[in-house]
Amino acid sequence: MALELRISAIDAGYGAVRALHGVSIGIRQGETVALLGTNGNGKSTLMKCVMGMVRPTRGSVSLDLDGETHDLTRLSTEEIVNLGVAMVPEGRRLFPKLSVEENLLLGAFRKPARADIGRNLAFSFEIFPVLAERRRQLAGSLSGGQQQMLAISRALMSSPRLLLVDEPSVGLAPILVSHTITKIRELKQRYGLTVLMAEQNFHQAIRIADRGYIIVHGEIVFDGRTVAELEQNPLVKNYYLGSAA
Amino acid sequence: MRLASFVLGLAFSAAALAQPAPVKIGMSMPQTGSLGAGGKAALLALQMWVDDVNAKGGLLGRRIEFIVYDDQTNPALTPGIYTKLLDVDKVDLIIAPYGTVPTAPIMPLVKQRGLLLMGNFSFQVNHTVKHDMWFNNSPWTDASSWSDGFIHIGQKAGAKTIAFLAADQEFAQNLANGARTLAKKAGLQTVYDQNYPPATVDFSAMIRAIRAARPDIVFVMSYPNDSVAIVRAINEIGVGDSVKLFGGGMVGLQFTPNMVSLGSSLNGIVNYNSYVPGVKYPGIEDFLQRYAKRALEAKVDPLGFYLPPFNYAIGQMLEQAINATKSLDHRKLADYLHKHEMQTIVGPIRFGPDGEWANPRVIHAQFRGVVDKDMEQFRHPGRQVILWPEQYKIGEAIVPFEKARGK
Amino acid sequence: MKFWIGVAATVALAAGLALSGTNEYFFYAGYVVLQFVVLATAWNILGGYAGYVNFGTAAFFGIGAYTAVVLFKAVGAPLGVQILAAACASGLLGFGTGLLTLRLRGIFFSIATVAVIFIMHTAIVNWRYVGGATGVQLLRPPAMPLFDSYTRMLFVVMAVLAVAGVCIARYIEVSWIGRGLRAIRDSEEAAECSGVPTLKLKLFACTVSGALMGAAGAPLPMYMSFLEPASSFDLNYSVSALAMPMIGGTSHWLGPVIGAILLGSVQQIVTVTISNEINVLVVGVLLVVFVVAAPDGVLGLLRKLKWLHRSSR
Amino acid sequence: MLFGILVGCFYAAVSVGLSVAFGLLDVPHVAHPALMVLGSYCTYLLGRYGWDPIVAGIALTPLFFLLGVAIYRFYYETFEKRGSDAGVRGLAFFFGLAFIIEVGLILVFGVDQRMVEADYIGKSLSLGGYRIPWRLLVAFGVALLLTAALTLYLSRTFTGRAIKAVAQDEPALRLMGANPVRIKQWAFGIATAVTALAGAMLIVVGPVEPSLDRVYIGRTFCVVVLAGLGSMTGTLLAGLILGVSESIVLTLFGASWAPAVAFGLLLVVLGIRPQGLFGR
Repeated sequence: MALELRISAIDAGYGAVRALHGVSIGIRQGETVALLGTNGNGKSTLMKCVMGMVRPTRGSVSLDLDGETHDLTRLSTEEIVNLGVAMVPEGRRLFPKLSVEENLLLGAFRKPARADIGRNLAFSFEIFPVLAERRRQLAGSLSGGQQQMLAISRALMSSPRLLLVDEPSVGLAPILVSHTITKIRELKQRYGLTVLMAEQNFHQAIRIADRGYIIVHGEIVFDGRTVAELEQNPLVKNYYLGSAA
Repeated sequence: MRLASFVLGLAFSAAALAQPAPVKIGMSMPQTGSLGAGGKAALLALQMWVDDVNAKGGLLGRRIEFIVYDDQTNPALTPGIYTKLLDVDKVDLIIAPYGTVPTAPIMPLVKQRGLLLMGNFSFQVNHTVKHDMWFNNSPWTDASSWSDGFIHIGQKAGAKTIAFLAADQEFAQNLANGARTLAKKAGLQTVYDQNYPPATVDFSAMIRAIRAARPDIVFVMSYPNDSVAIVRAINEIGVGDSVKLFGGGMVGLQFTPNMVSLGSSLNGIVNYNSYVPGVKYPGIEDFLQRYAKRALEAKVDPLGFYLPPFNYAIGQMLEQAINATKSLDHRKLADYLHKHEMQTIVGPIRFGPDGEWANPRVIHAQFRGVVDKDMEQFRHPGRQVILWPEQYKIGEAIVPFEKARGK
Repeated sequence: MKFWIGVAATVALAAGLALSGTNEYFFYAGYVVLQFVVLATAWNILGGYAGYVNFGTAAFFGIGAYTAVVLFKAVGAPLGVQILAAACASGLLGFGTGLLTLRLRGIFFSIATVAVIFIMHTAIVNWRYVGGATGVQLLRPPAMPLFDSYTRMLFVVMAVLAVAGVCIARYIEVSWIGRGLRAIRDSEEAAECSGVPTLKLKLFACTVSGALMGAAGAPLPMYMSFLEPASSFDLNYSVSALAMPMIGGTSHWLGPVIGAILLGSVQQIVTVTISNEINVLVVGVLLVVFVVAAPDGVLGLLRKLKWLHRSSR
Repeated sequence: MLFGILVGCFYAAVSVGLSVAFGLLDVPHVAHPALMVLGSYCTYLLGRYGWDPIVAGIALTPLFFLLGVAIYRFYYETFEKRGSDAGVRGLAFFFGLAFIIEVGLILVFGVDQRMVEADYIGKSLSLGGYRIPWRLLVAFGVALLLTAALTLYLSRTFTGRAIKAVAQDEPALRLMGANPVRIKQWAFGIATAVTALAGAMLIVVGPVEPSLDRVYIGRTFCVVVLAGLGSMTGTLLAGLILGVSESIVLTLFGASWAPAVAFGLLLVVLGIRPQGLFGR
């Protein structure tokens, strides 16, 4: 049961725009890693590189899984998902015209997940009871917080081993952010998930992170091996803890 | 090498000089679009005439060259096609396309240029233009020539009321208007009158309404697709026991594929026709036998009773007039056609001043004893019993309708 | 400047041809081709510039033709008046259609315009004054003194309409209206956000396009001396009006002109040469080949050639 | 009224394929009615060897499925993959395809209308003096079964749900581990397979000729748009609305107004509620 994601020295971008410059990060089994940085610094691009939605122009993305190494830059998004990697995309990307239940069931599209549907569904409804109440409702009619819950649950329906969460806090009221982060922690503990979470809300992120990276203008500027290291970093102080303070 | 080809070319042109230039006859014929099926069968008959004449040595000693274009049943195309025929192909004679709609746009052109035009199963197309060099081959003239037979048969059977069902398209509406006037004159009371749009899928509702109105006669003016659907609907729903006579102006029941596939459900229907077996015209049986062979190869209507003989007759009339006047002059030919009775495989034809037949003879015949899935049965007299006109009459109508259906 | 010389030359050429002894058939065929130039140009104003695919060409064309018939029958109006009135009527129809449907996007708009054809068709079928389903036969007045035949005159009239249509389309293309329409085509939201009055522009394009189509239809009853609804509201007009700019190229006013002349001539030639089912096939095959192999039409191909030519040097 | 319902169900049956292709996949599939007429002719061909039309229609579905897959593959490679402007050019492509099918049929079969024979054609069911044609009842039954089967398929299977989702957000569907192109290809295959059956219905209900597709472009799109895109039950209801309103107009105003009112209905719906009557 070994899992390790290794990203080394990748460049990536959209057309002429370079969003990432020589980024290297790694995540091992059972870790929760935070990817910290404000808007537009390349967090989402990095996530998309892992999912095969953006192809790096240089460098490698590889996933070691139970002794086998998979080169993710050669695989399609579907194939990566089938390896057991799931992402909660930025902006949630639900299917607004399908019901809550249909959205969840679509999450279990990958073959290995289909056997676990009953268990995963029950679990989703247990941690997010509101989804059970609204299972017949259209996803598009849910509130922002509920949509985030649905997006997370939907990703979990695929019984992932590595979960990528892109900006879970965006567009949510502070109380909901805190709630969502707590739930992610709960999930992680129950499932033994490995989590990579991109977030700009530093305070919330470090509540559950084991360690983290800080990314600025498409470059990793700091590799914090512990939460404490992160909190001590001057950059963090400047950017997040408020130089104003 | 060059010299050789030059000599060869010279030899050819010498041969061409020795042979008189062909007589060019041109027309456009709907080969696609709504009139395409009929048009192809009609064209085959004309082609047969051309072959026959050429085998006999041509017209005035000259071969016939037959130039045909497809107008796709689209009236917007025919003016262009006919000018092409006249000005580019330089044809000597022209024949009108099958049907009223493709013919109408060329009437002013023909009149303006003073050309002879042989009409082809159109309906009252010369009515407004009044061209005196127009000669139609159809056995009907105006709407009354079409419907008075049917109404006459109905009255003889003691009918007092009538129902109309008409397609909302050019030809059927013309007919319907004529029939309405005629029915009023005959003192028939109209109990139901419905126009239906093109591409109606199901007639059940209308047939049911007719049934509820309990008419004595049902006069139907329909287009091929609709005719088939209507026959099916009356078969399924029934028109009720009040109806003595059903049919009249259903286009499409003359076409072989339809007759074969409708089979026994045709029984009892009295419908117009141009020719049915049993009418003794000189030469028609021979023509139909030869036609049947070629139709099989050409994949067109295999029996060919409705249009082909009358198209062959167009050729015969031209042939007769040209041979008599020894000329291709349109005015002379037209004068001849006006003055003389033409002898054709559809009987003698004499033209009235408007270029329609002086004595229209639309046949009304009743389907009887028709069985399913048999084409050959229609070649024999008796499957369509002629009730009208008097001179060809074979029997009396069996009434009421349901009884005639053998049910 | 070059453009206006071209305009003058075209009109002069048309008039010169009509007054010369050229074969009559040329004018019949030429009339049809020119009519398609007008239709394709008109279609392109809305379809090419703004990206709104109008399937209702037949409706506007047919209404134009029937407006002319009504005026001719009622008051014997001269051809010029008929054309003007037809343009007004179809423009009005375009405006109405626009009001009702321009909030629809993509294929919904297209379907709505198909519906307009059927509704107009049915309305005319039920209107006995213009002959209903039967159609109406008309006796055209004698041609104007200069011309040998009425068709020659109609040919010149259609040439003038075509040139006028192209001028209008070109004006729209190069003016701020065209820029606005292109912005709508590329992204309607973005256009709206940057202050383009999208609804007004679309309504304008719809009205002008409809009016031109109506004007193209107005001389038809005189051309045929006959008019009936089934062929006037024929879906083929819609398909041709769409296929021609696609084949020629939709981004430039020259595209529909090239497409119309190309496809229109091919149709005319095929009608009198192959002359059977296959001529119906031509439009279909050409359309498919062009949209698949040359998405930017003939103009796109030419541009590519030029570019290749330049880059090889 | 009853006939309106029966005919309405028939309209629904001929529209469900389009409801999938256009409603769910956003493919501007104007060649749908042409494929349907092609199905009718194939049914007719098999009918000449003594096949029952319904059986023939069902037997044709695998073949049409493959045809649909091929058409979509081509459409995808030439238009969707290139991205921009797929709508306009795709529309033109399908129009051209419809033309080619139509003319192909004319070349092979000629312009004559064709029909099939079966025990249930030309007979009717008597219900207390009321006679209902069997062919409409058969069409009615098949329509109901077809709609029910498709509804179940779309809501109960993984592929079905993916088909419903694919047009809403393709990248998100990839994140579910499904390949949107494969899903669309599969769905288009199903839509085309259903079309074969609809073609069989068409020739059961009445005679067929090659240019019949033009009439059905209007009717099928009308039903699909009325239904609200991609809703199967909506398609059934919209078919019923069209059938019933046509029959009401037919009895009240005369048959010649029927087509305009049906399209008027469509325009009004598009103007007021573009998402359709039963859309979400």
